[in-house]
Amino acid sequence: MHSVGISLLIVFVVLACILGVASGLIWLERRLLALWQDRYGPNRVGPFGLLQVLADIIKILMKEDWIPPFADKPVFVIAPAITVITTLLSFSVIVFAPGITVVDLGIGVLLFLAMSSLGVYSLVLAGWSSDNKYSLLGGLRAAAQMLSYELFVGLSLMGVVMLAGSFRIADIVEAQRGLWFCGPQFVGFVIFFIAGLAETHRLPLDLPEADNELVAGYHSEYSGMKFGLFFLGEYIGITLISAMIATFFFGGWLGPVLPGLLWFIIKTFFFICLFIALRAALPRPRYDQLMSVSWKWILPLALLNLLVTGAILVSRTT
Amino acid sequence: MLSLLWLVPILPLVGFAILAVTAGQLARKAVSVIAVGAVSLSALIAIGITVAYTITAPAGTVYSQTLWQWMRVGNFAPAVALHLDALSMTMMVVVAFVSALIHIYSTGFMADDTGYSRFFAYMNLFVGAMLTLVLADNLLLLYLGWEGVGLCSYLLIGFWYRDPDNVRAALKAFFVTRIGDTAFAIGIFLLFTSLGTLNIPAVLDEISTYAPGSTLPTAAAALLLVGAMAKSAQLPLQTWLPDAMAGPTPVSALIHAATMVTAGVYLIARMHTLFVMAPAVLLAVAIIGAVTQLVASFSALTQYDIKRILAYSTISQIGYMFLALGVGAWAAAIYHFGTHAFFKAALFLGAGVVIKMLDEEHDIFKMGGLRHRYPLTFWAFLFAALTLAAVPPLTITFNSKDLILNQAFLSKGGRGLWILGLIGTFLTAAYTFRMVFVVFFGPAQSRPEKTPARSMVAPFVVLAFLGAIAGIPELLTAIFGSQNLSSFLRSALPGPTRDFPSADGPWLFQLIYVATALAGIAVAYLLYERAPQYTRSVVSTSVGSWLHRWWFADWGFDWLYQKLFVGPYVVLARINRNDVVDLFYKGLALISRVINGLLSSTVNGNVRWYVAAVAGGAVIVVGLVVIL
Amino acid sequence: MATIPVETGFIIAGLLFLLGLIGVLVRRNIIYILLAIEIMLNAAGLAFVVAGAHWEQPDGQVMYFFVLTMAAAEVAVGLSLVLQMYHKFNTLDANLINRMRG
Amino acid sequence: MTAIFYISAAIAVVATFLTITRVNVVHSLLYFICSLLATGVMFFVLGATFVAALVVIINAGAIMVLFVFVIMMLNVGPQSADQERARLRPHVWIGPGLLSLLLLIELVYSLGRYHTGVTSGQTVGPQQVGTALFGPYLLAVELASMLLLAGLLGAYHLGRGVMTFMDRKP
Repeated sequence: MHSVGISLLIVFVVLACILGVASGLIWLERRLLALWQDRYGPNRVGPFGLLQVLADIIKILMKEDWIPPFADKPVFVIAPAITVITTLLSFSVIVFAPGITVVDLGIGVLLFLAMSSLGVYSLVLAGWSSDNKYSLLGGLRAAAQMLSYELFVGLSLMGVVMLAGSFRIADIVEAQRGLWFCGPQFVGFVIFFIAGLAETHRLPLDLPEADNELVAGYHSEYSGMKFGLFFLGEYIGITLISAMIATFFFGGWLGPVLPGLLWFIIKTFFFICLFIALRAALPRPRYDQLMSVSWKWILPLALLNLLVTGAILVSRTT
Repeated sequence: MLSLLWLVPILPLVGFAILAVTAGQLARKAVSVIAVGAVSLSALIAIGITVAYTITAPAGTVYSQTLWQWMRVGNFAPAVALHLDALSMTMMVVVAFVSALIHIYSTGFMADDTGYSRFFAYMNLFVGAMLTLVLADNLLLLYLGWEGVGLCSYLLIGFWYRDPDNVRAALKAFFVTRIGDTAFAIGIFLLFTSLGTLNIPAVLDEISTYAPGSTLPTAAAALLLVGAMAKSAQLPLQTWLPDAMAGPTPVSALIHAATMVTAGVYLIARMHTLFVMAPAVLLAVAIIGAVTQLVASFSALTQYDIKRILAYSTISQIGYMFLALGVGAWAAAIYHFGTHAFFKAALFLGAGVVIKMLDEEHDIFKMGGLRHRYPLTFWAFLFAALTLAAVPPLTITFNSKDLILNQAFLSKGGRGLWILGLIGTFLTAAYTFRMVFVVFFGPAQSRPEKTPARSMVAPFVVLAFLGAIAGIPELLTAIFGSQNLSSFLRSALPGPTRDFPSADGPWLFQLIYVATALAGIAVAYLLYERAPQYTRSVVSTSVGSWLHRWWFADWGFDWLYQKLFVGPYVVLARINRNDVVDLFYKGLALISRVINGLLSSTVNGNVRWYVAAVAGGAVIVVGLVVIL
Repeated sequence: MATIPVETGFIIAGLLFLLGLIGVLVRRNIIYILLAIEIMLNAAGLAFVVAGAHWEQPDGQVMYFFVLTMAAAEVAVGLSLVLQMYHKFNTLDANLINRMRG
Repeated sequence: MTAIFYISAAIAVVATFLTITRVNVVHSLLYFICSLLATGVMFFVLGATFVAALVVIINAGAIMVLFVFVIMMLNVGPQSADQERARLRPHVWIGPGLLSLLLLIELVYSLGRYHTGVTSGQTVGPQQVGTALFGPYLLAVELASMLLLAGLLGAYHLGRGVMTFMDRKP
């Protein structure tokens, strides 16, 4: 009973933190973008505009929950929930610090992959159920893009799994005690980063929504809290990918002097900021470029990385 | 030199292969060079072999050359082997030489024909097959050559296949000879099953251990005789040969006069031991020969197509050869074959020249007076005709036929045959000179402009000359009793059974024959040159016209066969059109069609139907598993 | 982890399989047929995994892995065919494209 | 944990049943995905963790997305649902239902005669599966890769014409 109590406690704390972080990110992103773009950003509501988030949440919750009459209602409703659910579920396997985790699963990495692959449905179904050609196009793009890049998420992680010899996330972090995997798996890291960008459909790889081409892509018809869920899902996704990068390639909680949890948070925030910086810095590629890069460059590169890693491992063990 | 023997049949076959593969793509000159070259080379080698053979005869007078083993089925292992003895050598050299000359002639005769290359391909194939037949060491290889020449005969009779009549003639030749071929094949099977070998010397050795007149030799000889009869156009299977004149004239000369039709004679001569073991069959051979020559002579007397006259003449002369074989004068038969090959080929070639010059005119009564226009042709033709009529002063071949008659007279109970032969001699002279007088004498019916090509006249003259002098060796015997063809052939064939009791005998008989022949010529002169009105008056009487029509229509054989075989066959076929046996197969077809319908209705392209079938099957199978 | 009777696992697999079979038999839309085939494949895989779990051996999972491979290949080709079919016949009804008559 | 197995089994069966009865293709697909997830849970409970993850990643996450993708490409709209509804009259269920019922009865009957035992409940992890795959099943893995290659080429070849056709469409 005791352990169940602790688990429950962890679950709720993690949930609260993540939701808080995700909503905080809205403010952070806007402020950072403003900084990089040499303007102010939100600064009216509360100190440094910190309460802007609250105001936004109130606005979103108060909005009429409108469902277009031509939409496929049940699917339309489910779609935004999926993205939040899957990303949140992925957090369940993350080890924030030794012992601080929802569930220490033997197939932690696989669960993360499974959830990220299920996340596609959110976009695809949203695009389909809206019964709107822009949404449909956004959904189609999302399906193709995420199906492709999901593969590289998995492939790039396999090198890490090979080095660690386990799918358990705690083991993977422990295996980086001497050397972070961003060294030996640098290629894997780069691929994972790009693929993560695509998986969270963040700028510059936000082609499923691409405002100036597809209005707002798959969520054109969404408003109110349903839109809010997509919004939230996106920020949770950023946090998840950042946390995963920190865990898989940068030693997770490992670090000198400071406590593990703090190290983890620092690393995660660094990557979150990197994500936001990318949004500020890079233009959006064309859709066909995105796809051809994925199959013609990243896939061979990921396979080569796997092959070399495997060869080195084999040569070392024999 | 003898070791080059294999080249003799192979060279024409190589020529055929080249011509067949190039399929008319070669220039005419190239075709001529290949075809004539192959056969001429073959003939030269054959002559060389003959010389080598006569100078130093191989041990046992037989030279055999095994090329390869044909096949091996159980203990049956026929070899592709060549057998050279006096008999096959005589045949080989005559065939090769005549073939070469006729090939040369054909380059002129066929010069404008569209099927030039095809013609020479067939001709080369024929020569190859004929030489295979002649040189074969076992009956199977002989049969291969036998069928090969039959095929070529068919192809060449129907060479101008655009005319349905030619095709019909070709088919007739094919079908009629097929009867004989079938009998021949059965004979071969019989010999093989009884003796276990098809090697000819071995067969003959085996067969000589049987009692004369016992069943096996008689049956085998009879079957072989049927084959020979069909091939050599002997009564009653002679009907195809006159129609076979539909082919080009060189074909008639080569295949249907000089070589292929004498294959029957050759077969009987080659298997002579077998026939000696079957006296009844041998007697039949003699009678068939005698009757055939007489019947064919009468028919020849009435024809007006120059080639048909020659065709009947061929039948008749082969009849003489059969007569000779029948009375045991083997050497005489082969001797007559040799001279006949020369003079008959010459006559055909001469006829070909005339036909060609008169624009495909075959009717002798539309010719006439040609001796002034074509003197060389006339003289050569006259020589050949005299040879055929067996008149001594100008030609020396007379005694090839006379030998036969002598032997017939001497054989037991052969007086009747002798008389028939003598009548034949008279008729031969009559119809031959009827042709000569009508074609070359009398008033000219037309004024032909063309002159024959040298390549056509030269072989013709050579052949006529050879025909005329072919009797020299035999004449020398008669005068000096020295080495000659008959005794040469005796190394392969048994000699005459009897001889004249006194030395004066031959001369007396010689006189009778010459007188008969001269009488024939005189009658022909009288009736066709001097007083044609007598002919007309004879023919205009009812008996005369009836006989004329009867003989003209080949003694009604075609009519008889039409009524006897073709008609009933057609009627039977019509009755049996929906025949009883077919009902069974139709039923089978119906059942399979119904099953097919059922099955194909299951394969309807409907996926769900298939799945349902699979599921149903699963229910049944699992059910069975559960129950059992 | 749960211990359940192997027969129960098989019966569940069988139920799923039969539902898939009914789907194939009843539906005429070719996408449904492909979907139902997926159901059947998955059910067969379940039976393998149950058996593997009984013997505590990886072989059941290995078989499921192969079933999955096959399903992936089948779906790739099958869906391409569906696209072609829609392109050519402008219908998804499997009954209307039975041109392959015997 | 046993209860979880039975609950997910029930979910799987119900979801599968709904899969084959719905008239809207996407709804059917969603039910099937649900069924797959339930199967994944069953696998997990049975101790087959690797396959449990595979079901979700590949079957639910990739193969089914392909289905959705194709449905979206074909733009199967509401009229298709009406068509389906028209086709699914009650009588079409009778034959297949009976057939399947028969099979089920046979299956239950034949299974009822044996008592093989229970599942062990032991986890057979990815490592063991991987060792088996690249040990005794190496040839089969190679063949599977060949099969995938064939599928890839086939899909590429078949899809090419359609894609150009789609491009031409205004």
